[in-house]
Amino acid sequence: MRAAPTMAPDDLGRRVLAHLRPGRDGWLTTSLTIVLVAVALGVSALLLTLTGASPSASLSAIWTGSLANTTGWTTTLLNAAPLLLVAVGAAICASAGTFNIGQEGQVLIGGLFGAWVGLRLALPGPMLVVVVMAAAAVGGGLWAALSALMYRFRGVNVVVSTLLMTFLAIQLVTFAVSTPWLQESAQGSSGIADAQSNPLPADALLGGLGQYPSMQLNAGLFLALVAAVGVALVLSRSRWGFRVRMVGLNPLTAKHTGVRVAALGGFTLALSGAFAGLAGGLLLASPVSPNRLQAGLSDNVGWDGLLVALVARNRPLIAIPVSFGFAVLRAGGDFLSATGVPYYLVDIVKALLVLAFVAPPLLVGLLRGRRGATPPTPFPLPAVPTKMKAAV
Amino acid sequence: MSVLDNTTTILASGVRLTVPLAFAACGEYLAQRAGAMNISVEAMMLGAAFTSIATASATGSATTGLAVGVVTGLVIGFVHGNLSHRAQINTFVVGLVLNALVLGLTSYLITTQQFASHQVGVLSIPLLKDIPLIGQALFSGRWPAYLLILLVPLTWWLVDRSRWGLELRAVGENPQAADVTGIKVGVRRRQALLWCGALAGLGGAYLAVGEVGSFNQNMTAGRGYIVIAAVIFGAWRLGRTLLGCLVFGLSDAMRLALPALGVTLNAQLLVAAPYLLALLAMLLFATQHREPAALGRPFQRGST
Amino acid sequence: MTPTTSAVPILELRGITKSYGSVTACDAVDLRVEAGEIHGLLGENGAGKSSLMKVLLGLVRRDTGTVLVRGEEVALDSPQEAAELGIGMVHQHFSLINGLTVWENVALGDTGKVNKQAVCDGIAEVSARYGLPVDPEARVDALSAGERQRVEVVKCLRRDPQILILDEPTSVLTQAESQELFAVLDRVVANEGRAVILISHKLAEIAQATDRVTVLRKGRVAFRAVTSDTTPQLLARQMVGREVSLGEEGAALGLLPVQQTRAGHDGAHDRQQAVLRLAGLTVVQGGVEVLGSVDLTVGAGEIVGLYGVEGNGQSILGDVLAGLVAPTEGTIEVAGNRVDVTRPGALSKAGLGIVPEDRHHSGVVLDMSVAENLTMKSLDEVSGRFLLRRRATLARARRLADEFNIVTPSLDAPVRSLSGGNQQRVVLARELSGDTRVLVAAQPTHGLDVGAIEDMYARLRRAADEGVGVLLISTELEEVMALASWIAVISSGRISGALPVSEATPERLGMLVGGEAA
Amino acid sequence: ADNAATAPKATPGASGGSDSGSGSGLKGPDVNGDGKVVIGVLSPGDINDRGYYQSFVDSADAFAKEKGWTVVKRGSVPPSDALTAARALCQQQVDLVALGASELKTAIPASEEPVCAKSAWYVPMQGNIDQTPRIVLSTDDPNQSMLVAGYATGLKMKAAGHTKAGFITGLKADFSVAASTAFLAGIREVVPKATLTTTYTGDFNDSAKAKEATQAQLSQGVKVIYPYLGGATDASANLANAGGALTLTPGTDRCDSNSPKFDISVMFSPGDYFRAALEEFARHNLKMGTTRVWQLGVDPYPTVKICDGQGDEDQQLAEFIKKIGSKEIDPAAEVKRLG
Ligand SMILES: Nc1ncnc2c1ncn2[C@@H]1O[C@H](COP(=O)(O)OP(=O)(O)OP(=O)(O)O)[C@@H](O)[C@H]1O
Ligand SMILES: Nc1ncnc2c1ncn2[C@@H]1O[C@H](COP(=O)(O)OP(=O)(O)OP(=O)(O)O)[C@@H](O)[C@H]1O
Ligand SMILES: [Mg+2]
Ligand SMILES: [Mg+2]
Repeated sequence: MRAAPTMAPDDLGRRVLAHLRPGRDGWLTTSLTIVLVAVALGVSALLLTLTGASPSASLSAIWTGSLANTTGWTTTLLNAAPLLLVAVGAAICASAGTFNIGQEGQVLIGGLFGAWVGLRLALPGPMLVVVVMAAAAVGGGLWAALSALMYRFRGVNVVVSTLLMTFLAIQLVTFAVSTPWLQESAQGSSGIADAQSNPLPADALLGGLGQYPSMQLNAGLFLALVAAVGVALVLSRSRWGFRVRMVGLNPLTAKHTGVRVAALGGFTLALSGAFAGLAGGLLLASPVSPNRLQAGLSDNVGWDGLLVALVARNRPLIAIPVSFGFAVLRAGGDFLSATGVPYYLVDIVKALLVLAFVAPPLLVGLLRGRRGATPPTPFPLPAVPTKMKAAV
Repeated sequence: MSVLDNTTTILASGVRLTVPLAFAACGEYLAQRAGAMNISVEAMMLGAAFTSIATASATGSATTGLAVGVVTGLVIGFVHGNLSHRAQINTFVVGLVLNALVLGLTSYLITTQQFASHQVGVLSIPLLKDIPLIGQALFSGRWPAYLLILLVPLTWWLVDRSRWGLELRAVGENPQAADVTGIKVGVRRRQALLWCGALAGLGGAYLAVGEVGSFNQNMTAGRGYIVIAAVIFGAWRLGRTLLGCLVFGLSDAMRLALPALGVTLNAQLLVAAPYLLALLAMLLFATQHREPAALGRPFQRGST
Repeated sequence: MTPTTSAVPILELRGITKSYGSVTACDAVDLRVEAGEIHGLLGENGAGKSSLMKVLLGLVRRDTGTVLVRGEEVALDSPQEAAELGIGMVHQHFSLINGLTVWENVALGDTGKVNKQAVCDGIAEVSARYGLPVDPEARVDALSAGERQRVEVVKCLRRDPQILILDEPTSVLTQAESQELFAVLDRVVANEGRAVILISHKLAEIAQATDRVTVLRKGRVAFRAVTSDTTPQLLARQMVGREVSLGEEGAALGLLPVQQTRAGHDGAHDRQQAVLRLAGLTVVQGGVEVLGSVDLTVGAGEIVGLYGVEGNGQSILGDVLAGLVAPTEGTIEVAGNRVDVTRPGALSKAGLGIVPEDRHHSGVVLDMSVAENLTMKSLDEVSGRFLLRRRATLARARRLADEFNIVTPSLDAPVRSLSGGNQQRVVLARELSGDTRVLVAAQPTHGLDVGAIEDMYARLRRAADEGVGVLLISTELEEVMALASWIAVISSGRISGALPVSEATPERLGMLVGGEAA
Repeated sequence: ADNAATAPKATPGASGGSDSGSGSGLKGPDVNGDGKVVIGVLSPGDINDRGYYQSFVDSADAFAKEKGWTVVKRGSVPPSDALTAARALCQQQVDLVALGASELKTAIPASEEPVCAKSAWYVPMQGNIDQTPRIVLSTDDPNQSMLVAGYATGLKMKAAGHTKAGFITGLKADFSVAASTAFLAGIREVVPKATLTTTYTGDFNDSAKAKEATQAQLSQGVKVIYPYLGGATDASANLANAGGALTLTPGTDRCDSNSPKFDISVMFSPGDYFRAALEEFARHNLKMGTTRVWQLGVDPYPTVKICDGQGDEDQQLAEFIKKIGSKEIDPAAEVKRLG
């Protein structure tokens, strides 16, 4: 028997740090980030002032809502888990060179499958929650797999199909919750059912520690963190991950060395859908949520999760802090809008801050490019898979 | 009413629903031919819808509103172009952020103001408008709709006949090669986005000051994405793209008119029809669906 | 043809320096080109030839130095500016755009209105004047390599450039096509007083086609002379900076007449010990038979050359043997066992290694490390059931890197950062590692410099000596003659004949290439 | 408005009866005792729609202004976000959490959580909500108002000799289907052979589509159009005006409006109920754990008003309303019979 591979921790640590340590242009980037964030905050402050709100109070509301106390922390972590799951999924298929932008739909379909199973299957105790989460993952996975199949057999561009499938998913779920498929049962003769499912039975909910509003941690966060670390390890350390990366970087060479390129590429796309679906299951089965399927279940988690992955440049470990940052904005934003600031403003602030964080490395590159050096590495948009020659 | 009358009504309604899509689709088509997968059309349309009504309300002139709507689209196209084809920020990030930003801004601004209703005038063409079946649909619209007669051929000419368009197509197919030929890839893509912004802005403004006469929150309701679906449905050809818009417009018109004709149907799934049709078109006509080879890919000099 | 040395050269570069980050591609380069001459530019891979030309074309901005065109200093900030000054270039890597037609490609880079008729007329005129037939209506993706090259040249000439730059134009051309091209170039300079800068690795071409020559080494001008005053040996020495054994290796550089090769291998053609047997291999793509019933046998320890002009099915055969394309019909046997080619990686598991024609395309993963590239085919040896073992990976990579003299800053460096020659060594090392019984080398020396070619030949020979059967797919006649003991000729996707090298003459092979029996 | 008579009443359809009165007792304005009164409003819709959703915040604003209270409001809250939004409100130390419509009922569990321990809860209901001791429910029977809206429409149609009416709404959902059914039943009380065309545009805010649906109905000779919509209401009503069709309001009194012009105001707006609840709240009289049922014909709201009643239309309508109030007419049965 072979000895277990020594996972030299120092080595791993070094690599993680290498990602985090400011590089050649690090300090410039950092200072530019600070400047841009300040600008974004300045613009936001201006808008806030125009609405008659106080910028400092708003900032402190964001702080209060997201980090200042255990309730804030709980809310932030609750928001972070599904974002992280989506981002990790996006990172997997990006590593294989496929660009999935349909997470919003995959999250919803995950929720649809999870709700269906959770409401129709009478399973005892904790079995049910496992089955619900599995069904959610399968749902999201299948939805993404449709795109993979369309690419495989008809060469349909994955970006395009995942985008279109998102809108199909939204309509499908809207339809499902307003028809006998999943609409809540109306009580009595004049009781009118809303366009949502019944709440899941208590058995179908994820277990957690603590009770909101004190610190409440549930299995979702654990799941997401394990997924992030696990996927990071699998991608960088495992044979499978090695093959995935090969497919992403040069599918022909990968094929030559014996990788089933088409199958693996399609599988990673499905897998990324499965992670998004799992996020949908999480939104559905989180102990601190309505536990119903609704058309708005995904609540931009898919889009935001995709942004997390893009900002983290598709590295699962980096996605942990980034998803946390997004979660702070989501949680703080919710709180801010509860102070009377229009929620739209919160959206605007979020959008400006995303730009402020994403732009600097590229702007630095642009500045360097002006001075004649190697142009910046473009934002890591994995190649949109084109029809790969005759070879695949 | 006779079948003929009903058909006339549905056709007219379909054309009205098509026009804003068609404007924006011309723009998106051109942008995608340049390789710029622009998902901020929604932002362009919505932003323009808002500013056009705001301007019309302030100046009392719907036409001025329309013009300001076009400018709004241009500004959004300018921002998108510079962020994603100069600063090289991932174009999808930019698109998502811009869509959120504009939805947020317009939704917020509408809470601060009440706007009076304004609409541009109808221009009926004598004689032609009396042609049975299509006369009403095609020859008695709001006047800016006739701009399509100008803009569609212009877009076609720009893409297929002008030097600028030749360079655009080169940029959309193979930016590296275009670059060594001396074409400024980023510049062309940014220009394409400006054109897209202007036309999407026109579409959005037309929706507001042409069709509806007022603005309400998120009034474009995803038309930007339908426009993208139309370009895909149209296999990156202008004629088919516009056909796609017409199909989507007409199917909506049918959906909205059939209940009045006594046909009951559940409309919910039909809302998804454009996306489904676009997917089906890609699946069924896969071989003819040749997207611009560099669609959605950033260009970086020196990378291959 | 003698260069007219006028007081004012048509082009003069003074002290051009260009660095990419820490790499100095051009270091104070001076270059003088006269009207009416073909000026050869030589240098190893990465010597800075392309970079210098890109500066000249306004594609990259020089750090320092001046450019004078007809005695006047020019800025050269954009390709348009260069075009206005009459500088045109045929790029090393094709710059045609697949989705467009020939005439549209030709019209690209012009200014003013697009006038199809005028463009087509221009094409027709240039075609007629220089004997370069092209179909303006054809879509570029339907053209062969040679036709594309022709389109590139036409495109460039139609602009009526005073200075025409060709960056390795012949690397994809057959000898006959190259000759045609040189004839065109002669006409260009002789009758019309233009200047041509010709970049090539093939010394024979330089010797034949150019009037004067400049050699770059590591970004600096190492040598300049009137071509007729030099010898290929001298040029080779200047390029590499040391003595080169211009034996058979020179053949690939087009230096020497074909020699009859070493005995030893000749005739030692042991058909009993076939390690690779292709039988009835047929590939049909898009209704066209691109490979027709190919039968070929390679014995252990022998080098079989598959010679033919580009575009006759070699690429597709290479793809089949790399496992990228499944044959429509036919069988492949490696070391006596029939291989199920539909299973990914089956060929390489069976002991077939391949150095593909385009290493960037299917040979290496540019953004993975040297170590990863070296071990990607033998993951079993460097990993447990699930996880990779880094130490084993590095150890194996270290061994191969040492054995194959791979020069790399570190085993963790991405292959992208290696020079072309070293990238090729990485591929070779990986493909020869493990239990390799057959090595397929497709155009193994394409784009390599003299030193690298020398090394490649030695390694192929050594592999054969160690009992590996080598199938050398090449478009270079001299290369095949120098290395192989048997030569099979491929023409229009079929093997038109095979003969031992002792019986092979350029004439006979030429007839086979033409599809005639010899 | 003193409607205490009907106050503690079992939730229609709520199983197992209600625990009315067993709740946490009377709640006064400064529930949390921090010296100020803050009302927090969550609305699922656009709070600037000049209609249904806006009316809710408008009443809150107006009432708060009178009393010197503060209102914190958030519109367009998706049901999936209601719970979080409600929690965030509670953290702001609001004294009363008010939901703008029953779609946001997913927020109710927050009322049981410690964050919201010091807040009163006001929840409008359309069935399907269980009474808990920590919330006050407010409900009406949509059958009543829609039946009467239909009746008023019927009167107008009969006078003009019309038989075709139209109903335009967004999504096809239980509530919109029920509303159109009851509306038709009401029309048929007066014009037995009347027909109703119901069009679902797919989006309550897509004005262009609402207009096209309106246009399609007009061209089929529909003479009454009920734009049962959100942001798209005005666009549809304007076109109906131009087409000479009668129009009704979806919830608020807009008889004063000129552009668009409405002929019948159907008033079941949550704002009116809410105002009444706020008055009780101000009087320390809002009792958690109870359900306030709003009866047409008994309470001032819901009700229906014909904007310019001709002849005895107003009187006939008043009589009909009265009959419903006195239970002489059972709306549910009527809807079943005629819808
Ligand atoms: N875009 C670039 N960024 C960084 N370094 C570059 C770039 N292009 C070229 N170089 C470097 O400049 C040097 C000169 O490259 P160049 O392409 O001019 O060589 P060359 O003489 O044309 O070689 P070859 O014969 O292989 O074509 C090389 O060492 C290469 O590493
Ligand atoms: N963008 C780049 N950044 C860094 N190094 C580069 C870049 N482009 C090329 N190089 C380096 O330039 C050297 C030679 O460049 P070139 O592109 O001419 O490649 P080659 O494969 O050696 O030659 P050929 O193009 O003739 O096949 C190599 O070392 C390569 O790694
Ligand atoms: Mg070169
Ligand atoms: Mg208080």
